[in-house]
Amino acid sequence: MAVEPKLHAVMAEFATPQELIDAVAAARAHGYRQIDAFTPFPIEGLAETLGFTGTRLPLIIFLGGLFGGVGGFWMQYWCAAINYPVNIGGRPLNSWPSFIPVTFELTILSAALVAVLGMLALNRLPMPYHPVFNVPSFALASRDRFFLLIETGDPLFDAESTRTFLNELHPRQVVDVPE
Amino acid sequence: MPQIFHRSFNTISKVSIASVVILLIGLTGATYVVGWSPYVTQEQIARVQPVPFSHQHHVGQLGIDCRYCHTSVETSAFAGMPPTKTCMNCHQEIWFGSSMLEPVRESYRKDQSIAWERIHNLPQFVYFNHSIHIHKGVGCVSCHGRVDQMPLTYQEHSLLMGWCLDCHRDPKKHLRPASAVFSMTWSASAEPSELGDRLMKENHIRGVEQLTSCSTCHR
Amino acid sequence: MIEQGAKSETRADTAIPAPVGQGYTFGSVSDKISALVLTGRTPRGWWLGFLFSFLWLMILLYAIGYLVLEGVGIWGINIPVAWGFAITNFVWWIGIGHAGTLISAILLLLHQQWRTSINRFAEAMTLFAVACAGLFPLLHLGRPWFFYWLFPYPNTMKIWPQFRSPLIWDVFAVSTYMTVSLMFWYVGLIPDVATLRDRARSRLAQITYGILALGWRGSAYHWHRYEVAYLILAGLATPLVVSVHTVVSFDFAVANLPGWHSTVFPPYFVAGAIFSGFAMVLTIAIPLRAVYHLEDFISDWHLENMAKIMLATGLLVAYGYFIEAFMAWYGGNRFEQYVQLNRMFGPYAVWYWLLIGCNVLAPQLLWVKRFRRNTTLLLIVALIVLVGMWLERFVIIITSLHRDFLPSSWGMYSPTIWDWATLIGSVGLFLSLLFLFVRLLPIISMFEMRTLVSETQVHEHTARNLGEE
Amino acid sequence: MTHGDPAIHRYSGQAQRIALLCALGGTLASLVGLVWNPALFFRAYLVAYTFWLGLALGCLVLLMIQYLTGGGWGLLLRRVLEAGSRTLLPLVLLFLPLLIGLHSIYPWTTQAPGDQSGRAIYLKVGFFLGRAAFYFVVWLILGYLLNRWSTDLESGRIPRSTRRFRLLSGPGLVLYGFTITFASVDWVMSLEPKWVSTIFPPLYAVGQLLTGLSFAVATLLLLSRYSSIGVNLRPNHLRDLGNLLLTFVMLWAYISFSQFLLIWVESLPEEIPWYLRRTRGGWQMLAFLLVVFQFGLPFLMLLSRKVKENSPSLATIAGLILAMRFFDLLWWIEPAYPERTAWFLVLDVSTWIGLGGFLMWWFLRKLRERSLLPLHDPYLAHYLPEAVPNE
Repeated sequence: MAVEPKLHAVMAEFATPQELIDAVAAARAHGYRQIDAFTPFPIEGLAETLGFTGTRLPLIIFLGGLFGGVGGFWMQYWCAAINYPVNIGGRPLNSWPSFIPVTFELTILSAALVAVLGMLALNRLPMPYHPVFNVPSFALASRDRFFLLIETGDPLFDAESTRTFLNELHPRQVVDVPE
Repeated sequence: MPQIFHRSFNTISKVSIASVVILLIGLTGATYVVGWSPYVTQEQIARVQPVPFSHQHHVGQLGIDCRYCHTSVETSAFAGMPPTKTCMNCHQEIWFGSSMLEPVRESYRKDQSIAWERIHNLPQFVYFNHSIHIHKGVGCVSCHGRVDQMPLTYQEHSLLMGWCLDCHRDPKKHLRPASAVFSMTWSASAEPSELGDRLMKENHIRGVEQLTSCSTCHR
Repeated sequence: MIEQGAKSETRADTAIPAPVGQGYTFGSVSDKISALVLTGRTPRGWWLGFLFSFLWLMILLYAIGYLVLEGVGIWGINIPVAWGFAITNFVWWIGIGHAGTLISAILLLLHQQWRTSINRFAEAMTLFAVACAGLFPLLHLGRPWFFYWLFPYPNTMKIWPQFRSPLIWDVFAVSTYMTVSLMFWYVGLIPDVATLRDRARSRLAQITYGILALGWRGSAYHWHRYEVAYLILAGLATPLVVSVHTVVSFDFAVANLPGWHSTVFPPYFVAGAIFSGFAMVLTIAIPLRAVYHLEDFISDWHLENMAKIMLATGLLVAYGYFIEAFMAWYGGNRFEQYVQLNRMFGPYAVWYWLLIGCNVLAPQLLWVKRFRRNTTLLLIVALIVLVGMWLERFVIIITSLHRDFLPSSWGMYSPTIWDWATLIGSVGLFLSLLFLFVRLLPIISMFEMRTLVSETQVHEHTARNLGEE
Repeated sequence: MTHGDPAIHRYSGQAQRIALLCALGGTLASLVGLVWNPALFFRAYLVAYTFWLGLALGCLVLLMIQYLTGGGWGLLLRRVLEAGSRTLLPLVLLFLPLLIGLHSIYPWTTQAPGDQSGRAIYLKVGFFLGRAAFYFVVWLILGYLLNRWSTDLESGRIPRSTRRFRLLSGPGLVLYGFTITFASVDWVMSLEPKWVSTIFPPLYAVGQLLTGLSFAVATLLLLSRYSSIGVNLRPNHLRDLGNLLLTFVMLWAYISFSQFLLIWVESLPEEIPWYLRRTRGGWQMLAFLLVVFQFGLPFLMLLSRKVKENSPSLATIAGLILAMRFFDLLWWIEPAYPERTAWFLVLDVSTWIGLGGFLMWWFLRKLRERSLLPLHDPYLAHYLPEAVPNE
């Protein structure tokens, strides 16, 4: 390539989860903030080590379920008791025990939809293109390698010193991630 | 690993998700527009008849009462189509030479009914009775519209079940005194507002629950 | 200390087996499972099996085509038995579709790590079984193309579905179950599809799996939200599973019919569903692990656990049969008593006793550990249970309907060739989908296997350190 | 043998004194009731007895379940469950007052059903007593063996394996299911002899499980507050216990609602009176409270991870459920009797406290006999490695 591509981040590759956890802790201690870690399976506590303070997802899902439940019951009540009251076998128009099953199903449906779509949205997925995929060895991030990434946007970022810092963590290798 | 997708695919993926959503909403909307449109319901579309009979002329200009032709409307489920004899009552005297009326004369000669194109057609599973509506005070115009202004007859309303229910759920607004049932021009706005309530009581009109019970119309 | 503790255990059965075979690494787990999909060569056995299933699927399509042309009159149903094979098959399939989400969700919440080996294909099985199940009530409608009338939407008739009817509850329960199961399965697949994307060599595979993976890159932030969502989804799916067969049982129990209106139906149907669901998981797992040599992932211990669950739920089902008969006798409702006696000794008695043999007697073999460890026997028991659970629904439906309150309205039911064709065809649909799944997607969750490997390694590591001290 | 730290002895000694005081006070009040209105007393006694028997049997069943499923929660709760199951022995003797009051409790003892139903054969005093004897023999054998083996395991008389426990627990659960079915019909369902519900025995059994579980959880958390139970309760332990409670609360609600819905929808003359009696004349208030405090509130609270991981709040929820179990049984039993005097509630509660005080005194005595964790269980190292004693 004629033009040197712009740098997105610098990335270090590790062989074991423990090395990565230690490296993340070291990077945090060093003062880096715009960092990310990539692992082939979820590692308990890693996000917290990165400085992730927790997700609003449970609250959003709860609200989704609440909406589904209240909305579901109201829909049935409105249909059966307000909009078109039909006498079926002498049962009350507001047959609330009979409305429970559908209310329940809609609570679950709504909460589950919010859970999945909310998770994807908060993760900004789908994102088929991402700079990290430019790194050839990143294909192993979904197999058995663990990556620590420090973005150029970080206030402390300096291509040279950050590379040196990462090299001191004894990774398998340190690579540049082009935009 | 080389990138599998070009940078632009991030945008493309978002746009395609959004367009699927918009498309689904659009399709639903389109289904509604088509489903309620005259294309499906046939409302407001005048139909070609063997003889271009004009209600506007006969009712509006000449002032013939509905019952002159639709004789059984007060006593039976069907309003009844007039036999050719009814036409000939007048048309053997006037316009007897008109070529337009030749099918009428031919029908009379051959003793064969005219094959009118039916306008108001309800499904077989609906039990509709004209006489009960007339006697409870529902005017012809409520369902058939201003036939006195129709050169060629068309269906004024959709005749969808929802349209029937509009009235069955709140019949009060559509009631008129017995004297005005066959009037094309009577208007409730000139009457006292409690007329509906009075007619409901006088005509013994049952509650909404019975008027909207399934078996009232589907027997 | 732990080493000593392990030695002091005199009996082998007190040790908890590892959920994954010894000596695996993150890499080898991923390689072995993804190789089943990414290999260029399709095994001949797969083709044979798929063609066979596909033929049966064609039978289904033919039967449906004829049904749409002619109407439900081609089936054996009539008054008084208006619910014949279609509803039997529906309840049978939806019951089978319960194990997948149960394994995934409930066992996830209970930290049962052995689920990891079987949850993926059990979930897939659920989806395909629910697809088969959903077919039958639709076909039974008579005019299936008007199925959307069952949903509440502003329509030209200005009327709404009858929310007091369990048949409408069914619509909501089954469609919710289908949607949630599909999402649960897909969410579980995302990281694995990303692995396939990264390991695929052909451009087509890269693009296909790449689209499905949504650009998953395994960021720790993503994993965090992913796990939260996955756990909550499991928490939501658990009561959902129970509710679905409960609602199916309401289809019967809400009807004022002797033999149907019984308050024990909800839990008893749920137990039956799990019973048949695990039977189906075993029926698939045993040949699958033999063909693909997955003994390290699906060990005898996994099979034994499933056998135990089958035994437990089988006992609950037996309890259901018993309590119905007992209460009929105790309660003294003459109609109830008659239906019970008619089931046992009436014209369909053969089927009743056959179902008792299949569902009550056969699973009792599983009390014995030696039998639980015998895969051939386990497969046979599972197949017997599948037949038995189909018979159960058949007997419940037919015997309660064929004797009306008035003897003048009594009748008999006999299925036609079209009934059989639809049943067999639905099996074809199920198997075809399953074969496609086995060929195209990872049948075992790779990222969860990696987690297990990680835990095993940590465990071995600490054990070694402690031993050295 | 020394068990735990001395604090447990000090506090449980105090608790025992309180229990004895409760026993005395409650019994005195109940005796006044017995003299004043024997029929009312016997009904109150049935309510109290049903509750405390449910606690003992719930503990017994959970004991068997935890042997079969494994898991850390089983090891944590085991001693409490064992001691709880050992209250079965005094409960056998405490069954006798019911026999004295049989005629004022069960209407079928005075007027036979007299129809073609099985009831006419089933509900006979002699048969009833024979069945009761059978149930108690089965339960006592199960409780005895599980407790006996547990001490044997501790003292090393039997191999360090839970094999025999598991071999007994499987068939033991089947036997429990079988006996509790008839016991629930005999003792509670037959109060209204014409009423039949096939889900009632499972509902009764789930109620017992919920009683046993909420009692065990509350007790364990109280114990851990005042003394060392041999292991520090970590958030994941508390979460497991909370989720278990949540599961059983939901199970109870599910089965209760299923029965209600199916009977309500059908509205059959032989079924619906059971609910009609329990939803008017003030009973609807109790029904409402049951829905809110035995399901709604605990359910919502237990959804939250924070609540589950907080020991005091979890203990409070467990205690609330336990108390509501009593009112649930009250709601089942009392409305069966049409005539009622205003003081029945006082008598119900005092009998409940009197009987409970004595049984809790017994329970605490039994609890002190063993270490609070099963230290010789072979799974301890797997589930609670930090609790393994340094030898």
